[in-house]
Amino acid sequence: MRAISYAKLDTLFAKIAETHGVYLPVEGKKGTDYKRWEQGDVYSTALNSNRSPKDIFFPQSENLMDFKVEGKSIEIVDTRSESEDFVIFGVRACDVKSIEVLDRVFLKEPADSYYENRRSHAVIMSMACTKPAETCFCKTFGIDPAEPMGDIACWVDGEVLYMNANTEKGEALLEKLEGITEEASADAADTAKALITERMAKLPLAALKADAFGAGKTQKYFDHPAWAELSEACLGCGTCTYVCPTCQCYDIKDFNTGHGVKRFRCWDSCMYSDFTQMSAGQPRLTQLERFRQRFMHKLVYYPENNDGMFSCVGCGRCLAKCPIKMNIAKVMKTIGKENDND
Amino acid sequence: MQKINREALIEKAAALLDAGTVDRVLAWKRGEFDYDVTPGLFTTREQMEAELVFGDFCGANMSKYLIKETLKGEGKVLVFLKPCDTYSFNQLLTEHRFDREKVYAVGIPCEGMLSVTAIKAAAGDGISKIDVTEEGVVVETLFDGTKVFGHDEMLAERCRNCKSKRHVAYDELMGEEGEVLDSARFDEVAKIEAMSSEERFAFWQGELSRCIRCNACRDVCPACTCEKCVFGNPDSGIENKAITDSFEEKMFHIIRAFHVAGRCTDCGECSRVCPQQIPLHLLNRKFIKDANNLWGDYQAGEEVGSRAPLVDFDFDDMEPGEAVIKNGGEQ
Amino acid sequence: MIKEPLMPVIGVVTDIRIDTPDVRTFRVVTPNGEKPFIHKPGQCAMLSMPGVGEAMFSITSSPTNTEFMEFSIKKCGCLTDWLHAMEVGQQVTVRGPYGNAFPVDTEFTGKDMLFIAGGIGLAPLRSVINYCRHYRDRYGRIDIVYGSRTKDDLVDYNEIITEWIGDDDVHVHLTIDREQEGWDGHVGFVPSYVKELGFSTENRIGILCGPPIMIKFTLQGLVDMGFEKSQIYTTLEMRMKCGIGKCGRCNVGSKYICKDGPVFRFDELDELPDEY
Amino acid sequence: MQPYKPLIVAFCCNWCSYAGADLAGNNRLSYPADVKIIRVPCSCRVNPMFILRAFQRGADGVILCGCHPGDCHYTTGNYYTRRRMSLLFSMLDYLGIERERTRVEWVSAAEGAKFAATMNDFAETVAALGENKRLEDLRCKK
Repeated sequence: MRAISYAKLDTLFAKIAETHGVYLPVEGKKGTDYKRWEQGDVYSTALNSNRSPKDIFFPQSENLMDFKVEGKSIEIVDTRSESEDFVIFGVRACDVKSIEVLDRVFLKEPADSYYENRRSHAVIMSMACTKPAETCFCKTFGIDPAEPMGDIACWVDGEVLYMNANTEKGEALLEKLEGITEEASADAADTAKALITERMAKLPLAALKADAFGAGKTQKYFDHPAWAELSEACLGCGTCTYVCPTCQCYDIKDFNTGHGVKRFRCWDSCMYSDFTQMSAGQPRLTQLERFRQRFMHKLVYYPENNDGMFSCVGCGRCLAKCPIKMNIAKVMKTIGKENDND
Repeated sequence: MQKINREALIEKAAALLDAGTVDRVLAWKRGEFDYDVTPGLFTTREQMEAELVFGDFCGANMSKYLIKETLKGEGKVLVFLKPCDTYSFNQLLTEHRFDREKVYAVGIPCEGMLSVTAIKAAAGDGISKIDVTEEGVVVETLFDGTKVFGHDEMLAERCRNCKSKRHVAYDELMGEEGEVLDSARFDEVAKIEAMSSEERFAFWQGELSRCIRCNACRDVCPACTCEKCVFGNPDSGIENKAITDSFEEKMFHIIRAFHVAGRCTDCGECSRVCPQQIPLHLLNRKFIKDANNLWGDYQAGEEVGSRAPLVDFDFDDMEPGEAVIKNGGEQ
Repeated sequence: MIKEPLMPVIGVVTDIRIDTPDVRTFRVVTPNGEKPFIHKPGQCAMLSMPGVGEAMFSITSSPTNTEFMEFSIKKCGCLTDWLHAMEVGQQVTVRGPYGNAFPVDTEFTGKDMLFIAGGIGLAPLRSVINYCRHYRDRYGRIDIVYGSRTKDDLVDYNEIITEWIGDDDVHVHLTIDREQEGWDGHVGFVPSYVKELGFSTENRIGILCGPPIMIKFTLQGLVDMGFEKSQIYTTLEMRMKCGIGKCGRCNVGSKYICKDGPVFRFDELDELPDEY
Repeated sequence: MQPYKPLIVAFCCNWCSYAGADLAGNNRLSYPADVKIIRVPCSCRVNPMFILRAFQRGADGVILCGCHPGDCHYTTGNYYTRRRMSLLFSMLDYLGIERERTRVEWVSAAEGAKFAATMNDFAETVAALGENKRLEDLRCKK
């Protein structure tokens, strides 16, 4: 384990920036967002960034390729370029897990080269959550915020930042930082960890369990009568899907620039009524079906394809942001309720 | 002013249900935390006693839900309307969006709703309880003890600049009727107008660039009731999708605000729901302020059937060139 | 450069056949005259015209055709309107193949085949039918029940008349919805025609494709006749954008139609939520 | 240095301004070639989206021409235009888009000279502002 004074974070970022791009959460005018570090930017300790680090690997919108159309012929222009090496600093345990959730989608054969390109150049420095919020429920999905994953895990205890490499990539980076960091004992962060564990137990959603969900529950929950009531007030906006660190649905569209065609990919939301609209019909006719799809996908369908891993990490962004305050915690409590009696 | 509490609402609703006047109730449902309240439908007293809440976080405007709700079944639906909700209610009636006969509207007084965002910004993460007492807003946190904030500072922006405590529509009123207020709601707009062109551009660029195009502002808006939105048209060029560049976010917000210009009652729901905290009401209010400035005061929803400024004209209206100067000032 | 599943290749349309008033069949090859890629019967490909759109179509030519690829496309939306208006020589982009395929070399071998199609539903079955005809000795009796609104709406009518009907032990049963001048064949809906014809269930595979209402009633008819659901296959359609099970819109239960489908057995479909 | 040559989009109503532009041409009155005229049935047909779309596609200035108030072929169309554009242009100004980039002018079929003069003046004003940077779509730039 390595240590550096918290006051010297700037030195740390400057050192990493010599060889890598550095992204970190920075406090903006309204809330925190990830941005590329420049001299003078201050790392924000805010728990949840407005938008999750998913943006960095799977941006809101990205160009896939260009076309030049002339008469009857078409030319395809590959616009991809190799990503730089970069470090994301301060990723919370839940968000680290969310990247694993995305990996299982995008890196599964056939791999998405756009995502893979950025993913393979990234070093993730995670940050333990000393002060979780009332909306946090990562424990529900087996995530321990005291032991965040990622290439390098970090803890803050008082004035010191401790760093521990979890992977070879992380070790390589820590080695590079040896000049500005000091050796610390393996148990140096234990006080911080203990505090986190103690605090996690106090959270209002600490008792929320995901046991009722998982692979093989499709038939059980699909026709559950509670979906109607839960989805009743849903506006059909895309807030939950866009702030969600694991939602990965996208659309591919063409934009005619007047001198060529750009094919781009952008986030899309299963909550939108035109998501599945075809000229031949619409398989998800009402908001009930769209609402159900989102939660069934996170809690049942995804685990079925991914060894039981849920596609929710309990970051709590949707709890905080939903305009009508309907969210996955309420869904799990309502739909999974009967299971308590089993 | 007499404070209306949840028990009073439940009594009223239960009485109306028992009398057969209505067969369902549109109100606010308890959430996980003190501040997360979901609009919901109730049909029995038991349900209401278990889940209905009414407090400082019941900001959601129920008017728009009436469109969907009145299409279901024959019976009447009971809706509780705060003063600002009644304007939306009238505006929807003006546009024939629902059948008035199927609604029983009960006006309830409102002393302003609190902003969760403001409280979270002030108190930090880990809020376990929020109470409003005579001292102010008392926030209990998980790790930092109890904090007290002034009630007015924690009010939602739209409530701090409340335009009216008077109900413009109801079948029955609970509590006392309030007055139309002399609100300072256009002050912020005037402040932006006073900036230089560069500053205004920088201000809005900074605000709008945060937009993620979740469409929550549109979907919650009681004036946005088109069956098929222009943003749902793939040929519009700005379909319901994540934003691709800074032009699209401007285009979306200008068009969204323009489409409700003259119909927007300034209920402030758009700003309340914006996950990125973009002050969208400043766009809507600009249109309201300009229209008032050019063609005389008009409050959408004040009365059913009134003619909005954009579907009306005068032979001697001002020319657009002059209007821009009148609205924006000499540069 | 790294391979990218979303990156298409250029295809040239070398022939456009007008099948019915709203269905045309497009022949596509690469610019140097080859078949764009190898596929299996039942698989799909993404066709696109940059600036107009991209959509998934089933490949209607048989894999045994090594020279070109064919797509029978019904005019029903923005992209298909454009495709119907284009001329020979036009380039389009094509990527694929996507999805699973009919198990022609495993479950189907040695079986009697019963193909039931309605309208444009013949398009995805044509590749299987022609595959079976090509390897005729691997399969038993072949029955094809095909119906459409009118005689003019029968897709591939020429091929049916000139090639399929004459084949050894291939029995084609055509039907149209309403009486029509110049039609002396069967008149009636597909589900009732299938019942009328009556098929033994023994050692037979049924493949169904057509409008949802036809599928519903035909399936019921076949089950009434004693068919097991595991004997009957169909192919589904959903809105698709990526073709590789990532973009999320063709998700039904834990399956993605573009990747795990489009070919499903009805007993598999029973496992899925009814949302397709 | 060459003065900046702006791209101007002019929406012209079919009955007055388009004919006015024709007359300007017939009378050999010159106005900048970078003025692209789009004919619309009535100035009232111009949806705010049209104006934004013009800027998106690279216009540096957008001008809307219609019949003089009172002379609308459809009686009242341009009165509505007047109100709409007052609000829209004020909003663009509010968002920090230079107000000189937008204009409404009434040009009758007989006013060929006014059409040419208006276009010359507008093009000059927009040229002084330079390229439209505040309401541009980078993807459309060459």
